[in-house]
Amino acid sequence: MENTIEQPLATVNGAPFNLLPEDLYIPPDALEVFLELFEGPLDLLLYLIRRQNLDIVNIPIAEITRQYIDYIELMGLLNIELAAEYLVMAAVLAEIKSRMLLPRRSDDEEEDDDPRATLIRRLQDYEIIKQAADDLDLLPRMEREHFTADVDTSALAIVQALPDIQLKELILAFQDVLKRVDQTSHHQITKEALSVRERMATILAQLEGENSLLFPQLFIRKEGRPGVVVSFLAILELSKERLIDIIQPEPFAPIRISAARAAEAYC
Amino acid sequence: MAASVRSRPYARLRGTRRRIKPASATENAIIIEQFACNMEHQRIIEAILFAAKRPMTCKQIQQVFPELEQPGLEEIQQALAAIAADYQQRPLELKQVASGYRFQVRAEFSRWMARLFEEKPPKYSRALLETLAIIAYRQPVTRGDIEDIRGVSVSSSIIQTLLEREWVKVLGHKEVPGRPALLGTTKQFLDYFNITTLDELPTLQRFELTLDNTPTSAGKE
Amino acid sequence: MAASVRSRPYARLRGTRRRIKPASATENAIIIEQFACNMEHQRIIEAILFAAKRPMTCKQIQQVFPELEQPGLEEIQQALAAIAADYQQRPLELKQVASGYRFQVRAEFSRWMARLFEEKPPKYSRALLETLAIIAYRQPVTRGDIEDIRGVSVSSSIIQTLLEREWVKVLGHKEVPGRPALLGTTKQFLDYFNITTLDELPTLQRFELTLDNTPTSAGKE
Repeated sequence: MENTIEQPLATVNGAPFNLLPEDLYIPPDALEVFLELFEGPLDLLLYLIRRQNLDIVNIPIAEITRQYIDYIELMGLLNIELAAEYLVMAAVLAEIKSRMLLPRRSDDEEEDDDPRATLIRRLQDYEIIKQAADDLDLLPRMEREHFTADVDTSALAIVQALPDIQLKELILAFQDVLKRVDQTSHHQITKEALSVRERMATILAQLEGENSLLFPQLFIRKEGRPGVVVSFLAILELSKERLIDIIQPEPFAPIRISAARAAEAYC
Repeated sequence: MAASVRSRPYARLRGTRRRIKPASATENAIIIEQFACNMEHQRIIEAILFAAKRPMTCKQIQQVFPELEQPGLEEIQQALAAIAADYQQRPLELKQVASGYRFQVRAEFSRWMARLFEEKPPKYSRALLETLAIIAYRQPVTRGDIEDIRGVSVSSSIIQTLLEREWVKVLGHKEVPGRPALLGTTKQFLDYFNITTLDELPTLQRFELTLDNTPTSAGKE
Repeated sequence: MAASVRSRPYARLRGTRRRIKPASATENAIIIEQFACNMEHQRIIEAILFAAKRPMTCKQIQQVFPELEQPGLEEIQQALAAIAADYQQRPLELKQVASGYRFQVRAEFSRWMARLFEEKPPKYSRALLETLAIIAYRQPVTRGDIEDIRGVSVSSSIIQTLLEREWVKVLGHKEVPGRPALLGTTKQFLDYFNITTLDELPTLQRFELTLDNTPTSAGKE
């Protein structure tokens, strides 16, 4: 990060930016860490209001808006990834500010005509929850204050029935995973011929505990041509994933396959 | 000099103390027999609680007994009270949580317990705690509701974590476009925080942020 | 109605009872103090034994105390003897096994314990099913791979359960930093589902076709 927040601050829109916003009682070094502590625009706004002990009714919306925008500008300066929510809030504040500047029409009977009302309600709701989260965190809980007292029962020779699974459940579970992946991330889950994957597992199992095996030992003759192809693909795939080593000590010597070894094989 | 073996039959002592009503000799004999039987039940119940590895309700305890020997629920209640009293001097306590009774180490020993385990107790992020608080206090809520209150989007991994810890479950679906899941807390959530009902959660604090001109002050809702 | 309310300071009570030798006033004071300290250690040791979930050696118990407060091994031995004596009347016993001391339910209660566990087997969690499915369909995979696919961390206890059930085994280790284990399914896994090779696991499409009569019965708890 080039912007150390010492004297020569950056330029914002061409204008030199020499001072941190006023009323920002945070040591500049701590600022970056500090800003990341906010859970979102409501949190930041609440902080600004609370820190000055402002009565929200009388908050000079203009003042708060200015501070808020200073903050998000700073976030930009510090290359803090700025969530869209912060910008939306800036727009909301600006809108409120502009509406406050307009003369109020007396025929406007709407109760929540005051544009601050909605914002205040949201801030209140958020602050309640914020406090509730803190309180929840303080509740004595398992693994931290309380520990269950169990005694051993293994000596009693009881066979506990193990949970059952239906094949159907397993497939549905996998389906769910795939669905979720589709929705939420960029993972490419392509369906692969299962048999290659399985063969990869089989080959690894075969190699386990063995120093190395001869290449032909990994093929099962009676499977015929398709089987050979599957095994061969599996070997290539394993090699690509660096799970096995393919070794030919000298030209024309028999090819041997071994489970990939730690660093020594490579250095 | 090793700890003298004290063989004080604690339970029986308490037994005598409990019989309060005066009774004729024969009646007495009956009561004693009855009582001995109860004591045996009590010992079994105690063993069950320690062995179960999960909280047990009275009903579940009852089911452990063969059908013809099942103590009544009332007797089980009494046995639980007696067991709880027996452990009053010990570093354990019999605690009632949402899904039943369990033995746990008293909180005053948490300092040593923390040293017992290599892994630090899990710490939860503010985002997770706020999400959990909204679900706990405002349930049933949809993910959209949570986002409205927090003003930021809720990451799926937080919801996923809460579902996996079994603190939160899907109660149903809201009949609006998209049929979003309605989330609520589970008994396991209450168990984890050592409480029996949602009522025992800390009271919500209401902070004054009103439109009239009263100065800011905090108070209880 | 959670059971609590502890009052009688038991330790001190017992302390006085144990002082047998006549002693001068000052000597007395010293003994009491010494004793109170031991009692506190004893209570902590008792708590440790109950919370540990594994047998504990004297040395291990000692390590749980902060360095400057560690009781000597002899004191721990004495405390263990005293605790064992305290539980003589209870359905539990403090037992020394090869790897240390642990509390266990007395053998005479096996009958009930058997009934306790023979109840309906518990159900596997969604997280476990998904983990198993990923291992089955994507093997060989590392724990990291599973986490990538699921988007949440996979608890060690899930992997442990699958290994113990012998449905999953470690095929080898991936030659990347940390050498994570590569997981795959076992023959027992195939046996359990009555199939001879992984090829027989239904593919998703095939499965959906056979499922046509039960629309979206997925994921519900």
